[in-house]
Amino acid sequence: MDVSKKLRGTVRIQEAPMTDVKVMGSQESEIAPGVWQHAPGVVTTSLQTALNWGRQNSMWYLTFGLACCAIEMMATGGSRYDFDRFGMVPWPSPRQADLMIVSGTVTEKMAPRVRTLWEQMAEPRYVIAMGACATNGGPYHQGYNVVDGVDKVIPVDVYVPGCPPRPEALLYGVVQLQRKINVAGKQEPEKQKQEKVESEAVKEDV
Amino acid sequence: MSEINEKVKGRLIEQFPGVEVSETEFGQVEVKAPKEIIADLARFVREELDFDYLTMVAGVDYIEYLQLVYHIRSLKDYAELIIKVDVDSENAVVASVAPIWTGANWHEREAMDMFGIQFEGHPDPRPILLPEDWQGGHPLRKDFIDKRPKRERQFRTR
Amino acid sequence: MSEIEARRLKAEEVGHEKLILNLGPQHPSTHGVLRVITTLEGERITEAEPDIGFLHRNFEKIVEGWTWSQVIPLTDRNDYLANINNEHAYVLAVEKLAGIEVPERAEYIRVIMSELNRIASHLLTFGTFAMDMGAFTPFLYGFRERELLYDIFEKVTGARMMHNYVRLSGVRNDLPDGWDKEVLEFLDRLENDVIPDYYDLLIKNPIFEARSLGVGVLTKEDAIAYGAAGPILRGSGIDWDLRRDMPYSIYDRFDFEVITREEGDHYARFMVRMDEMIESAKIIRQAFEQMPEGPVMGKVPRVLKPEGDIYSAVEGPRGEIGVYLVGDGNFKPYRVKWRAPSFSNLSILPLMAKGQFVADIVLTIGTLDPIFGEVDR
Amino acid sequence: MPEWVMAIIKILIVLAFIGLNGMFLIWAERKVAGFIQARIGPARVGRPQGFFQLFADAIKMFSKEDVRPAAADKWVWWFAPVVFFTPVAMAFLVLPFGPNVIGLDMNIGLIYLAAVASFALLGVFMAGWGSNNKYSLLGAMRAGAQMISYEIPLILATIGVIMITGTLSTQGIVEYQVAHGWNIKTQFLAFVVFFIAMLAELNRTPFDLVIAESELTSGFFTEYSGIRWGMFMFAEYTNIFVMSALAVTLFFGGWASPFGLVGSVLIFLIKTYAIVFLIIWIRWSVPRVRIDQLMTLGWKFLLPLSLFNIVFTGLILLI
Repeated sequence: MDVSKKLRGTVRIQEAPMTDVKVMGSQESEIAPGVWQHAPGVVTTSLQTALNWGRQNSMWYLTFGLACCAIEMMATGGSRYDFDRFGMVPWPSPRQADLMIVSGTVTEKMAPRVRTLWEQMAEPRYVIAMGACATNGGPYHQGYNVVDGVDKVIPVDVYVPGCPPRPEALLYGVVQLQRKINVAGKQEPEKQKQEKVESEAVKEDV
Repeated sequence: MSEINEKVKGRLIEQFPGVEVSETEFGQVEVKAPKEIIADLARFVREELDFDYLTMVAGVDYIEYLQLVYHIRSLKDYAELIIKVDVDSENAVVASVAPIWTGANWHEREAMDMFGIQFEGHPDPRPILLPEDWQGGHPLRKDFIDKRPKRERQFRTR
Repeated sequence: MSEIEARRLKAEEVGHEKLILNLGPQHPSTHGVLRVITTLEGERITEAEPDIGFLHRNFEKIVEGWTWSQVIPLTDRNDYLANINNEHAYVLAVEKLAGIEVPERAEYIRVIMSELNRIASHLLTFGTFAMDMGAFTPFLYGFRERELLYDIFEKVTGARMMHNYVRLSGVRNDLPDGWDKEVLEFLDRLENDVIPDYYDLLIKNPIFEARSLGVGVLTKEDAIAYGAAGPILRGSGIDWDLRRDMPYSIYDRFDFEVITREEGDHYARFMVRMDEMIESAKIIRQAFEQMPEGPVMGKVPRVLKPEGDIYSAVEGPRGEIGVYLVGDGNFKPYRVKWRAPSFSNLSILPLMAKGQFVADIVLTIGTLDPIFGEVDR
Repeated sequence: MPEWVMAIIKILIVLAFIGLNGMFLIWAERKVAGFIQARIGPARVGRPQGFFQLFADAIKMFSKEDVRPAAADKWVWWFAPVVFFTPVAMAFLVLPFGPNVIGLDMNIGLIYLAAVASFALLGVFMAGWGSNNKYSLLGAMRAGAQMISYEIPLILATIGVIMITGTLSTQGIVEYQVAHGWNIKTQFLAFVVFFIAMLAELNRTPFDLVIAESELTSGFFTEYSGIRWGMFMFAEYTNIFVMSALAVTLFFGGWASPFGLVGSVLIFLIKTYAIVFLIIWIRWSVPRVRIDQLMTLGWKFLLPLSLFNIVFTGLILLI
């Protein structure tokens, strides 16, 4: 077989104009509301603290396994690591889930579905990109059918590296997300307002 | 085991004088057949030689031509048979073996997706692995180019 | 009529015979990303059409650009519950093609690891099948044992799941001291405590028997015609196991039984898996007894440029994992075709689902046990 | 104090009790599940044993966005949780918590309970149809079939008790048991039928086909989020409490204590939560039955059994 002049197997990516992901379903809803909008002062800060405390300690995650990482996610929910200690329960319906753990490779065929699921979730919703594939495509990023990172489809809060991440790593990611939730909505109103404007501008860009 | 291989080889040469029959170093009978007789050949090995278990249908792109590789087992005789069929790259049409081995159905659909080989007489010729809005082309061919647009990162502030 | 109006369910549609129900791709019971388009008549399924490809991540294309040994870690991720078996399948094919010798000790280590991985995989199948049936607790008990196995694997390979342990011409490193004792302890625990526990927890339950006995029957003829593999084939009464019938590696040195059951229903397939764990334990014990001392890595040519093509298969937990390799005398494989057992097994679903209840198709998917890493590759 | 003020206070007490009980049961379920499954369960918030988990869950649930599917039938969808919730709250009217602690001691208490309890089905059906979701619809259909078939043995099982005690008033039944010993001694068969039918009525494993997680995602409330879904959740758990309380009232002597102590609310609650624990225990131990097996069990076993119990009780009373 003479193949020296043949094209080898790597996939070459052709540059093309920017387009968005195809979106099935409803519009993107509002940014997670802070209570400060309605009343200023010490009451609302305490209220926000209470809200954040509730949210961070009761993150029910969607039973949504994509690939290999799903097995580690199940292991984290299992007896030894036990997600339930953090108040996290696997929940089948996206409407009632708070956290989406994208555990595995997102392909072109799956991407619109992931987007739809994310849109079906009620605010406040959080996303953890679990593993190398969900972060940036991982070992499959050369593939012609693999989305290089779930953050091309939905916004991600916490990235957990690893292929697949150990349960300890996933738990650490969850703790990081809890810290993130804990400070949400507690900034000075002006600053937050500014940020919101910025984020809307970003949204329009996207 | 080799007696069975000898027997299979004998029967095949007797029945199909044109085909190339050999035995690989791993103890499998290998048949190189022209694509016109694949349906007859398949029926013959299925019914007369008891090769009842189709494990896979693989396509290979050799640039000048495509090749289909069928690997079939005989669960009764513990024998293995490999059938190789060359298909034209541009006009890739070959008879389906799905009516003979039902399990070939999905394997042939996959080859259809990946190499663009059309199977005549296939009961359900639809794409199987590729997405509905597939960009076009047959990914496992060597000249495939990925034409997907680049995507931007999505983010939101909290 | 607006778009929303059009999406609304119609009384005519619901009241009449047919309702089209989508199971998946996100659904608690589809074991990953399977979508099944079912047509219902009341609670009965008249037609089920699996839609796959949601995890099609181009394994076969990507590896064409990688060297022969770079492919090994990626094979782990095909069937991500049977990692060592996958590595073994690929490495065996390359070794045969390139004519590489493997030291005897390495062969034994491979067999031990493969069989441990088979146990791990069947433990998960036990758990997910119970979960499909609505019992959540056995699932966690399955994971309890899997964690012990993870520890055992981790001591040898350094990884919980993706081992990258089997290498061309051997395995990466020798077994650590005292590891065999740990494995034997685990096997004793498995046989004496765990499996009887599982019987008490789930299998003896009358509801379990009512749900699985005589449901989802697959006949012998259909099993062969569809190319079903592994426990599905053996659960339908076909006495076929590559380890015994076409021995590869050193499997001809062990004495074990091939578990078969004649009924071909959910219960038979489930029990084949349960009994196979005990047979695997038998093989591991014998392997430890026979294992010689010596090196675990042989010599690999510095320039590995095999030529020709080969089909080689091993018996994984889900059945025959076949690898078809084409080498063109280059550093990289020219073509790697992965014959995944789950792919063939899943193609039986439309046949089996016809006429079942909605609740039973979930169990059917559970006993077919497809892993989408290898269905879609 | 005028009567209406008392009434409002009573209503508030009941609502507060429903809320606390619902949250407590969600926590208890997770804790018991953890115990059965060799886990710890909630442990991070509040010590000991993550007891504040119930408040975290409630806060999250109340502060979540309320999504209405675009294609849903607006008003049907809107009212379903209310229709599901109200009868459960209404049932508290006749539950005898203690010697004098009862909302209203009606002389048709049991008929009232049966009438009110069957109303919940309407809420389920509204949720199933209004969501415009096929999973929800299938769940609601199953709920219809299941609840109607199991309501009959459930009520027939209580008839034995009524025949013995000769009263329909819940307080009267308890007072009879204070005098003559618990009904479980004479009505064991009725209790078995009642308990199985109760599990089916509550949609608990092994009869949780309505919300069968592995088949229908979350059944009829798949599309609800936030506080609406919270109402379903609270109603479900309160329903468990109500049914257990009813079982205690009918068969285990209500607030009467076994060791000659003074009967009180505390004893009633202990007994009730013991039955609740039994229900949770069963939930985490057994698989789910199929719809046809469910119907077979209901119509071919429980119904004849309950009828037999009535005949048997009648014979005993005659002799």
